[in-house]
This record gives sequence, C-alpha cells and structure tokens, in this order.
Amino acid sequence: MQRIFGLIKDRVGALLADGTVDRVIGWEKGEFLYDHTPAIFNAEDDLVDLVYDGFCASNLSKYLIDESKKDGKILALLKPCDTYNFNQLIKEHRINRDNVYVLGIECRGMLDIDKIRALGIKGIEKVEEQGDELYIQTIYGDKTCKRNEVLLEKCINCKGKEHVAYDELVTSGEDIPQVESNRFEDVEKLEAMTSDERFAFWRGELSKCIRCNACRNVCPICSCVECVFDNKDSVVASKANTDEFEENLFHIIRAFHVAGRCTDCGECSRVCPQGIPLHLLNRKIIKDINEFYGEYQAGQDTNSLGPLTDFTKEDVEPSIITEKGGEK
Amino acid sequence: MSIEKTEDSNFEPLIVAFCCNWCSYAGADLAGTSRLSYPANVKIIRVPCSCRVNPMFILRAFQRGADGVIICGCHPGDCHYSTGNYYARRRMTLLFSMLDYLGIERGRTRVEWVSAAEGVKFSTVMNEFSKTIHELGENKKLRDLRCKEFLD
Amino acid sequence: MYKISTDHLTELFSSISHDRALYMPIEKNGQVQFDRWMEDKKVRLDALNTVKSPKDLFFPQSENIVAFKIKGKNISIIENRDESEPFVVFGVRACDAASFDILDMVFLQDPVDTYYKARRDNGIVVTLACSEPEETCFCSVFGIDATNPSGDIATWIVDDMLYWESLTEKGERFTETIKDLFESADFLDEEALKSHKEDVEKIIEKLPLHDLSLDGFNSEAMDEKFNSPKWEELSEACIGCGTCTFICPTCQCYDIRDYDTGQGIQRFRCWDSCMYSDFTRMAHGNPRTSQVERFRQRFMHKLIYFPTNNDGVYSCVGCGRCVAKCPVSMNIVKVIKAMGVDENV
Amino acid sequence: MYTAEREMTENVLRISNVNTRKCMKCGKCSGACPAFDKMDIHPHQFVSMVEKGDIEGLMNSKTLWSCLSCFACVERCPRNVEPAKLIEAVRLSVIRKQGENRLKADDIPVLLDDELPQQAIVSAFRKFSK
Amino acid sequence: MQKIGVFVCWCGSNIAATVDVKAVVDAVSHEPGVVYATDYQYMCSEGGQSQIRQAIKDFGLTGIVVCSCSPRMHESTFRKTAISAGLNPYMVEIANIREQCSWIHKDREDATEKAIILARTAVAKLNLNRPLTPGESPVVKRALVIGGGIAGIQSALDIAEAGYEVDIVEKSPTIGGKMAQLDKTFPTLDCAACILTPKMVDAASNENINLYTYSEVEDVSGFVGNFTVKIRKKARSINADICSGCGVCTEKCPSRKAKDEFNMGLSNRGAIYIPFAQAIPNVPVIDREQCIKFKTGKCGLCEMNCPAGAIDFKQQDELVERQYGAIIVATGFKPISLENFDEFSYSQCPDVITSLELERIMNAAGPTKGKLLRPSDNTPPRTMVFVQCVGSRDTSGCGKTYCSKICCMYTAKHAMLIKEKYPDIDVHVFYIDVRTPGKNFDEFYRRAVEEYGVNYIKGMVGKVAERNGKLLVQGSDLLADDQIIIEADMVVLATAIEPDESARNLATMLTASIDTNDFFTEAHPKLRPVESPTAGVYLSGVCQGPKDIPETVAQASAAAAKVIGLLAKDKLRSNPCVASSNEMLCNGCSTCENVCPYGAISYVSKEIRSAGKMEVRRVAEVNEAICQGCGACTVVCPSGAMDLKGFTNKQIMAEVDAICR
Repeated sequence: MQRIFGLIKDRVGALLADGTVDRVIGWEKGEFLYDHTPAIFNAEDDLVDLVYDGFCASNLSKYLIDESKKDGKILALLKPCDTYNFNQLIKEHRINRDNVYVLGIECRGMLDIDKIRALGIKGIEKVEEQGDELYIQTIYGDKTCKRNEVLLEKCINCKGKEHVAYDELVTSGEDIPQVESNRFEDVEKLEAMTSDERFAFWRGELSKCIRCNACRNVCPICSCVECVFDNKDSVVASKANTDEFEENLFHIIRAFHVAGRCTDCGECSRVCPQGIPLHLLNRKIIKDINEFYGEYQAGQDTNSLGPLTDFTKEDVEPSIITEKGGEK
Repeated sequence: MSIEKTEDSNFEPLIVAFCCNWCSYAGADLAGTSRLSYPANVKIIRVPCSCRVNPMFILRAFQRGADGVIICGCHPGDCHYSTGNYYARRRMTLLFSMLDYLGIERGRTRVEWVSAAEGVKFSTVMNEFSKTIHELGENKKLRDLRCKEFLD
Repeated sequence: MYKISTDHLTELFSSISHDRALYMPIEKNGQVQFDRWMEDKKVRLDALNTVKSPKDLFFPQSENIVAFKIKGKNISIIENRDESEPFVVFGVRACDAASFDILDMVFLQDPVDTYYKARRDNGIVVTLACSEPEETCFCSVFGIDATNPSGDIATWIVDDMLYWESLTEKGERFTETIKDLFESADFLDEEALKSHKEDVEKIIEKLPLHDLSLDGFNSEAMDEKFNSPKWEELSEACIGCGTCTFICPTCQCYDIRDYDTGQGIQRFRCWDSCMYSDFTRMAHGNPRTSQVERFRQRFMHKLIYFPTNNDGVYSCVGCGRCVAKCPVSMNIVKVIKAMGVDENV
Repeated sequence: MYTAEREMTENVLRISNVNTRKCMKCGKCSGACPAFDKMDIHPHQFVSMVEKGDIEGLMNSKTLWSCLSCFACVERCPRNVEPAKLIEAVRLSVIRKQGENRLKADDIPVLLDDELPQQAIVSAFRKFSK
Repeated sequence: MQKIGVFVCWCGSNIAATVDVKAVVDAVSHEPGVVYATDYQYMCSEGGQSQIRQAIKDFGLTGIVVCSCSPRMHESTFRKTAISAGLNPYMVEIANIREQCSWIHKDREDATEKAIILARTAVAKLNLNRPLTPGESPVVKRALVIGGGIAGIQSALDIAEAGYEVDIVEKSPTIGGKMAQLDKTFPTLDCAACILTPKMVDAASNENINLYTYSEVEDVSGFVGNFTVKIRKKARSINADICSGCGVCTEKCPSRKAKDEFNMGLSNRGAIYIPFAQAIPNVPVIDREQCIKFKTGKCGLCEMNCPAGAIDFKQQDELVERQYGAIIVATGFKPISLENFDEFSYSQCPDVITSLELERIMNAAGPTKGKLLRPSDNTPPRTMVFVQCVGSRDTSGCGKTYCSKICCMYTAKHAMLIKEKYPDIDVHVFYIDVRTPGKNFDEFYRRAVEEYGVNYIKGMVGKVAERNGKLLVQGSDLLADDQIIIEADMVVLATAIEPDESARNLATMLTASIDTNDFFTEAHPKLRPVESPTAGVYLSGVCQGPKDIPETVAQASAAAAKVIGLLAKDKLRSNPCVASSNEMLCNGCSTCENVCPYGAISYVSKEIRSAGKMEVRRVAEVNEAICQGCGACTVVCPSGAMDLKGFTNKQIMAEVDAICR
C-alpha cells in the first residue's frame, strides 16, 4: 500500500505545483492510524498530513457537489467505486465537470475497524500493512491478522477495479486480486425466508435505527438541496422515529428515492452507527431492476436513462410479485 | 372453504383505491351506471394518471389504518398521457417487491389495468380484492399505532 | 462491600428483575445496547461501551408530552405521557455515570423537567468499573476515575468475583432488599480489588489520549476560540449528520413537535442535533446557516459555554463514542488538539 | 310453490350447467342437427321446454334417445347454450328415477359374456336397477 | 381558514334511495372549514344551482363541495355555477356518491357511512385548494381528417364550407371508401356512385381541402389546438402533377395476376392500376409487389407508353409534418374474416359470397358488368339464399358480440333489387330477427316481402354443402318447426363488420381510448357521441360503432360542427392543473425532464437566495401551455419540488387521511 501512496503523493505535488489544480481533496491523518478524515489541501500547506492506506473508505464524490461550485479547479482522489457516484452526479448536473480534475487511484479494498475489534484486538495504536498481513500494535501487545478477514462489506463485494471516470490514472502496477463474490448472496438468503421471518429480521434491524441521518448525509446520491424529511412543508417531514412505522417509512422512502440511481457503494452501511445492513435494501432494488429490466449499473455512464425514468412496452406486470410463489 | 384466518370474521377491511381519471375512474362510473355492486369498504381517490401515485401515498394509507391499497390505471398503451402507466408499472413492481422483502403480506397491494369500457371487470376486481384482504385480516405490520388506539 | 461470584449473576439478575425492570448491556442483532434483561438475552458485560449511551433510559429519544382532541369548536387536553416505573440499570461505565450527573445539572435545575425527574427517581444506577479501556477512551482527562465509578452502587469484576458496594443512600436501601444473595467481602478481597484497580490505572496511563490537555478551554478564551480561523478547516469534512450528538451521553438538546394522528394532535419531545440544518429554526429562519457555525456551536458548547455556566464542569465525559462512530472521523479530541493552547498537534 | 317438476328442472340445469336464458331462438342448432328428422322434439325446442319447466315432455319424447350426442348443435351455437348437454342431463334424470328396475338379477346368466369384467356388471346394476 | 359550503344532492331517488342524505349533511357540517351544509333534490338543476349561488353570496363561501354524481358528468356545470357567483371555478370539489356509492351498495347504513367518508374526503381536499386560472394556448386554424370514406369527405366538406383548411389522409390510392364499392343504397335505392362521386369531386376541387391519398398518419404529438402530425405519403411511382389520368399505362401492363381489392378479389388488375373509374385523384399507382420492373428490373412498358412521361420508378416515400387544431377519425370499417365460419364453406365454394362481393357483382362497373352471374361458372342463378347475422350477435368467441345494424337493411335491398331485375329467381332469407327500425325502413323491408315475394325464413342455416354444382343449404324453419334443405345456386352471407385494422395503433398515437372490439370510445354515449375523451379528437362514422350511411353522414356533420366550434376560437383555455416547480427545493437533476411525455420541462440557471447568500442554481421550469398535468414528474422528484396544481401532494395526502380516519 506504501508504493501507491508514494506515487499519488508525487503526482499530487506535481499537479499542485504546475498549477493545473489549485487544491486537492484527499484524506488527512487522524489521531490513530485508522481514523482518517477527508480534507482539502490548498497549494501552500505541505502534504505531510496527506495519507492513503487501508482506512480511506469514505467516498469523496459527495464533497465535489459543493466544491465544484467554487471557482478554481480541484483535484479529486477517487477510488474505482467512487467514480460510479461521480458519473451519476455528473449525469444529474450536480457536479460542474470542468472544475474537477479526477485522479483515479488504485484500491486494494479498505479495512473495517469494527471487524478488527471484533477479532478481540483492543487498544489499537498502530497498524502496518505488509502485503496481505496486518501488524497491529496495541496497548495489550502486538497482534496480526489477514487483510481479507477484515475487509469492509463493500470491498468484499467490490464492483471491479476499473475506474469509470478519470482524467488520469495512478496505478502501482501490482496485480490486485479480483475478489470473486456474489453480491446478491445476502439478498437471496433473505428472499428465501418466509415473509414472517423477513418481517422479524427487518423489525429487528430497523428498530435499532436512531434517525441520526448519517446514511442519508453520507450518500452522494441522496443529496437534495433540502431533504423531504427536513422540509417542514413536505408531507412526510419528521425528525424522530416515534413509531415502528416511521422507521420503515424512512428507509423505504430513502431506498425509493435512490432507486435506479444507487451505485451500491456501501457507504450507508459503513457509516451506520447501529450497524444496520442498509445496503441490503438498495441491493434488493438493484437485483429486481437487473432481473426485471435488464442489467443496469448506475454511474456506468453519464447519459443513459435510469430504470425508473425509462420503460419498455413489454415490462413485466406488478402481479408477478404476488404470483412469485412461496408461502403467503 | 379455508377456515377464516382472523378470529373476528366481522372484520371490515378498509381499502383505498387510486383510480386514474381517464380510464379506471370512468370504469368505476360504468360499474355504477350498470349497478354492479362491490363492497362499500372500497374508497376511490381520483388521480390524473396512475403515474401520479407516489409510494408515500400508499405508505400513508397503510400508516393511517388501510388494510389494502389498489392502484388502477389505463391498459398499457391506452394511457391518456401515452407513457404514464408504463412508469407506474415499473415503480409499483419495485414497491411491491420491496414491501414483500420487508415481510409485508403480498396480497395487500395490487395494480389493475381497467379501461373506461370495463365496468364489469372493475366490480369483479374490487370484489376479489376485498375478499383477499378479508382473508389476510387486519393490517398489523404496516401500522402506526398512534393513529389507531388514540384516546377515547 | 459485598461480593458474589460471577456464576451466580443470573440469579442476582432474576431476583432484581422480580419487582422492577432491569436494563444492562445486551447484544441484539450484533449490536450491544442497553436492553431489558430476560433469561434468554445475551448479556455482554465484557463490552467496553454500548453504541448508544444509557442516557435514553432517563431521556428517551422520543416521548409523548400531551395530546389534544378537537371536536367541532372545543379542544380537550389529554395527559398521555408515558408512565415510568421503577427500574435498575446495571453495567453502567464510569463515564456514562458521570454523564448522568451532567444531565442532572441541566434537567433537574429549576425549572425541573418532571419527565426526566420521574425517570431519574425511579432509576437505580449500578455502575461497573472498566477493566480494559480502549484507545479511544479519555475519561481521565475530565477527572473521571474509571476504576472508581460513581452512581448509586459501584461494582467491580475481578477474575470471577463481582464486588458490590453501595455509594448512596438509595443504593444502600436497594442493597438491603437483595442482601441475602451476597457474602460480605473480607480483607483479602479488598486487596485483590486494590491491585486490580492499580493495574487498570496503569493501562489508563498508557492510553494515547491520556495526557490531552484542556487548558485554554475556559470562559476567558471564549471570544478568541469563537473567532479562531481553525473552525473552517476542522469542519470541512463534517457532513452534518446527527450521529455524534445522538450517541453522546451528555448531549441534551431536544425539539418539541406536534403530530396529527387523524384522531387528534400528539405533542411529543424528541432528540435534536445541533448539526441538523433546522436545529434552531426560528421565525426569521436559522441563525446558524452554514455547517462551520453548527460545528463550532457543538464544541464551543461542550468545552466552553457549559463549563462557564456550570462552574468549570465540561459537558464531555471522554467515553470515546464519537471518536469511534463519526462517519468522517472528525471528533472532539481533534478539536481539543487543534484548538488547545500549546498546539501539541 | 316448489313442485316436483320445479325440482327436476333445477336438477337438469344443475347437472347440465346450461343457462337456458342465453338462447336467442336463432334455430342454428336445429339447422345443424343431422338427426333432426328422427326427432319429435327438435333441438331449439329442448331449450325452451327446459326453460318452461316441461321436463316430463322431454323425458317421454323419442328425441331423448335419437340424439346422437354429435354435439354439432353445441359446436355451432352462437350463444354457447350447449343444447346437447340438456339432453344428457334429462337422460341422467331418467336413469336416476327411483323404482324403475330395468335390470333384474336373474337376467344376468343369459347376457353374461365370460370376458366381461366384474366392474361392468356392478356399474350396470348401479346404473339401471334402482 | 376556508369557508366551505357542502351541497348534498338527492339526484331524485338515485342517491336518496340508499343514502340517508340528511345524515350526510349533518355529519359533514362538523368538518373543519365547513360553514354551511344543505341538501336538495336536483343539485344540477337550475333550482339547485341558484341555491348554490345564493349560499356563496350569503355566507361568503371560499369553496363549495357538491356531493352528487360523477365529476365526469357535472364538474363543468358546477364550475360554471361557481364562476357565475364570482367564485374561482377550481375551488369546487365533487364527491361521487352516486356512481361510486349509492348505485353500487344495497345496505343503506353502509352506503350512508361511505357517502359521509367521501364527502369528508372532498372537504379535506378542498381545504387545501387554491384558486387557479386556466392558461391560454393558440389554435391552429386547420383540421385533419383521417380516412377518406363518406364520413371523412362529409366532415371535410362541412369544415371547408366554414372557411377552414382541411387535410384528408386516405391510405388507399383514392378517396370514396367502402361506399364507392356499393351498387345502390337504401332506403331510396339511388346508386352509390351518383351521390358519392359529386361529393368526391367537390372535395378534390374545394380549395380549402388538401387530399393526401395513398398516405398514412405516422406520428401524432401535441394537444388540442396544437397537434403536430407526421404523414407518410407512400410512393405512387407516378408523378401526379403531370399525369393526365388517361389510363394507357393500366392497359399496357403485362402483370395481370394481382387480385383487384376494389372488386373484392373477384377480378384481376394490372400492377399499375386506377382502383375504379371515378377515382379521385384519377392517378394510377404501381403495386410494387406485383410490378415486374420492381421485382426483376426488366419491363417498364408503362413508362414507355406514358404520353406524359409521368412514370417515376425512383419516387420515394415522403414524410410531411403539419400542424392541426383538431383531428377527426373517420377510419371506417371492413367485413370480418370468415375463417371461423367454415360451416358455410365460404372458402371452398366460389358461389358462397359475402354481401360486399354481391354489391360488386351487381354493380355495373363490377367484374360481371352488372349482370348477376354465379362466380363459379358465370351462369345466371335460379335460387339464391341470404344468411343473416353471420359472425354478428355471437358470444362464442368466433365472431362479434354486437349486432352489425346495417345487414338487415342491405339484405332486403339486395333481395328487392334481384327480384326486380330477375323476377323468376327464388330468394330465401334466413333471419333471427329483422332489425329495420326508423323512418321508412320497415316499410322498405315489408315491400321486399309483400311486393317482391322474398321468402323470409325464421331460422338459421346449419350447413352449406356443394353437391354436383348445386349448393345444399340445410337450415331450420322454426315457425314450421322443420329442417329444410334448399338447393341454391348462390349463397350470400351478411357478414359482421369490424373497425379498420389501422384503428388500434391510431388510437395509441392519438392516446384516444378504444374498446375491446377496437371501436373508438366516445366521451359520453348519450351526451357527447362524436367526441373522444381526448380533447381535440372527434369521431365520425363507423370507427365509433356500426352505423349506416344516413347516420354516418349525420355524425360526420356533427363532428365537423364540433371542429368548427373549436377552430372558431383564437385562444383555447388550457388546463390549469399543471405541474409547477418550487425553485428553492429543485436540485436541477433533470429526472423530471426525462419522464415528461410532452417535453414541457426545461432548465434555466437562476440567482436564488439560499442560506443568506445569493447563489446561481440550475432549476426546472414548466411550460404551462404544453404540460397536460399527468403528474409523472411529481413522483420522480425526490425533494418534492415538483408538484401538480389541483392534485398537490398535500391534497392527496389529506384525502388519504380523511378516508382512513
């Protein structure tokens, strides 16, 4: 991981120096070795705090909505999965393309600090990456673990290593193992359950929701000027889940507003403080769209019509759901 | 006959029907003019086109105590706005699939294409749907309890 | 000082939960949070901290206040606040226990919040000292001794023995009711407990955030901190979600809203977050329009405004939840370090 | 009042599952019937007689047993009335009439054909001797 | 707070029979916003309307709810009442407690309870109504008639008469339609050509009428007052301007195998042909499947012999796009195919023909030059059998369920003409019921029986079989209770008629509603028979339902009158219930633009004050003249910026709440 970071740092320095861009959005070192914060580096401050390692999971394309409105050009370090959101935001005219210079950076899959803790590793002070091994120095002695054991859910189901939007690519030349996985596996498991089991599962999960809006505010697609839940004149304005129904309502409406636009970047599940597998909701809609209306990956391009703003005369009838078999 | 699932068989289901102004609302009127009866617990809301029905309306109906929601529109191809019902068809398919995914009984929501000339079909659909909902029983899963047992 | 072996904890819990509800850290759907104790529930006393603080046992996320019913011209007022019955909360860490005291300063000051007071009187806080603090912990910075937690009753778990000592009169009365389950602790136990406390203190010393300094955060520095240019840079990553405020044990802001249930109007209180865009929306709009101002407001309140009004008590207990759970890892520690006097960043 | 005749008509309608009211009296069934000349009551009359409730007349008619059940009338009827099924139904009511023992036990030896399966005898008895 | 008046109608007994009107009035008077509630026997009558006007003045009502019949019936009536009382017409809501309540529920208590809920829903919606003023859109002073039969020609002539420009689009090479194929027409027995061709010539010569023959409508967009229609002028391969119509080419053409559609396939025609002598325009057309030049590249005799050099093999289809204010559908009909009716052995024996084929045989310009001869061996027939209702009144699925209405009259006409010209031919007619209603029609049919001795047999033909040159017609004679077999020389089937096959996709193009038999559905069977529910589209002739020529002409003129009424206006009031976008909430994401079927949404960048500072934002703008108010955009808009006036999100939510209360 060090090699690629070195290459990136040089490229960023060069681009800042020769004036193609006047500021960079990337990640800044935090207190510990895993809590990096997205930050904007202007030309003058040095890039000592810039970092790129296994804990830079956050998706920077959302910041570009406001940043691209300011004058001057910004250099954006985008991982492959972030570029899908970048394309989707370009398609929705939310990002001013010529104010952004996209540097496509290679990504070997990001790490999940909660999974490391779940392995019983506590008091983490330092994390070193060597190939597939992680050397973790903690207050209670040094620990090691395999990189693939602690990958983020969205990296286990990575959509592929190619960038779909970039002005320039930075690759370290190392071959990155393509992780084979069926990203709809959990959805299929849920579909196989009886409807009462599914209801119990989702009641269990959604009852944990504390309506902190982290999933909404981190989602690049879910970035309305004023969200329908905040706008007091809207019909569903609400601030707390005062009832079971409101928990369902918030997540169903959110899933529907991003239906056909969600690129399955997994950020919502990553940031949920309560660990609710929110990606399973969006992934279910993606699976349905692929099944009923043909393979569609949001953000693959910047001009195709989204599935919910398109139709064919031979679309399947809604009654297919009621006759889909299985018990009531 | 299957044994009545709900204990109180005098349970009166509440059904909200969204009917598109040009075809299914006219079909409902035709069912009226031809005196074809269907249960009184079906209440019709007129919308310009089936594509006007927002998932929020359906969830609001369930929240407020409806037991079944049916969306009627023109037959695909006959829509007065030419493409309205195509969008509605896709959106409703995904919504029904999502509700089923969350464990809500499949029969609670339904889409039916009824043209202005199909009064008979309208009344049979409403009778059938009301029977299905009656068998499914009261909507307990998608219900806002504050709206129900509220004070005296 | 009493003691009971950890194998008999289940009988202790079932006897407590006979006549009153018992809450403790329980794992549900892979998430540890304070939940009501039942035999089949998976108790997790080893988990350092729950994700959501136990404050919502006293200050729930949403609770009914009053309801109105309109019939024609006349309005009838219906009292339908949620009744609170006696309960015990077990396994509270020192930092959370300290946060109750901070909440008391807010809610029990004149005019007393009767909703909060009813729950606070009904609740008995049984704290459990930490044995393996995490690197995100910095309660010592705020003068909280993790090994000697406050609360009505303090407990320690050393090897396979639970030591039980009531600190307050309320704790004393409660211990009386279940005294027969315990044996009294002898001198040997006192020693074992003392050495365990020292080990934990040594670990606390070694915590990376142990020597975070708070000087510079006092009422005099209010203007200087308020106008500091650093807020701009610190808040650029903040996405304005409410995670840090909702999981923080000391955040106490709430909003009052009315809900039209079709039968009448239900007025209820729910948590609010200073990070939200409509936080202090008033007639003319919202005084804090940009995220920078909201971000500054949060940390100024915790580190300067609150101590100024409450003779130096900071409104943070160093539990480290916001450090762990912020989506963009921006938190109070980074603010303290960035804004602190000796800039030891 | 609910006479036996009324009950028989109900029976015929139930067995044949024919809605005699759908007949528009076009006469195509009689036009297409190959056994028309052998019949004293003609296909278009089945329907109106059943509707009038005159089953008795049909039961004693020659038509009942000269109808070939070729279903030409059913095939050609523009209103899906299926007259032939009425004949079948009336035939069944004849067979089911109580106390008409058309097959007595002592006839068995004369007619017996040794390859005849046991099943055929039993069902003949059930059908013909009431 | 609104001041609402609620008016519950008895509708004579239609509502009052099963709904306790007084209970509804009492229940709804407690609703928030309601200041006045009353009931009346006939709310839509003058008495009822004046009561509403009076109440609006007395109580200063800001909105009225009328609980009566379907809004599709009297919404416009009550809106006019509101206007006359000075109230904005869109502050009127109708609760449909007749078609959707009193007529369909038997139990009085259920019906009353439902009526109360429907009334409450209308009040809940009205509380959130805002006064709307209809916009205006220009009217293109030109009409389009699709179909060049008698219906299309008559409509076109009437519209041209009023001074407006009319285009007739006819898919076959000449106008005239089915009527041109007829010999004589009932009840006056004057010859079809004599009364039709003058109208065709008028249509051709009228400077207000443009003929697009051998052309089809390809695409229709826009809306009433401003339709944009693409017409495909199929290539005739003949330059119509310089062709004199001499017909030399049609004689010289060697390819003779093509079946002449005009003569119903009873005779052949050349690859280059003029459908019939009086064809308008009198210009031949090349049938490219049959023409040897097109098939093999050789020949070209017609080109050589054409004095004017008008043949042009390279001529291509031409796409014309024109604007119209109104469209009249006059696509006419065709006989159904008889493949499901093999009992008449129509396809096996040439002597079993349909009535339209008989028209051609008896027509002087027909294949037999007017002499009645058997198609098999061209000998005059001795006995003829007519069979009525072939494929009509048939619920078995092989034919059509409806009665085709015109067969009884034209069969009586055929029988009479044959008996008059060849008195010694025996004519038998198998019928179920003879339906000849109206002025002089029954007298016409009785004349065929009494004066000309046509033998009408009450019964049906079961089977037609050929035996050594003769047709054995086996049928029933119900009055004689007998099965008769007639040895006939010719059998004529009165075949059912169905709409032209172009009707189905034309309806989709026009978004006009169409029923399961492919007849266009009229806006209201009794009150608006010549209009389609789609504004600006009118129906003339059999496209709307089976009818004879007198009725067709009457309907054609009626449709023309409606069009003239429309074109006379300079401005049309457009529907005010259109979408509108709230620029403060709009993300500028173009999702609504993608779903708008009319392209009514465009994007502008605007200076907007948000969070205290001015900011340039890309926001949506709705062109109120083009938007038809379907609402597709309001649902795809995630932030709820796009809303539909008249059916806002809040209004529909209020209705849902009122129902579920």
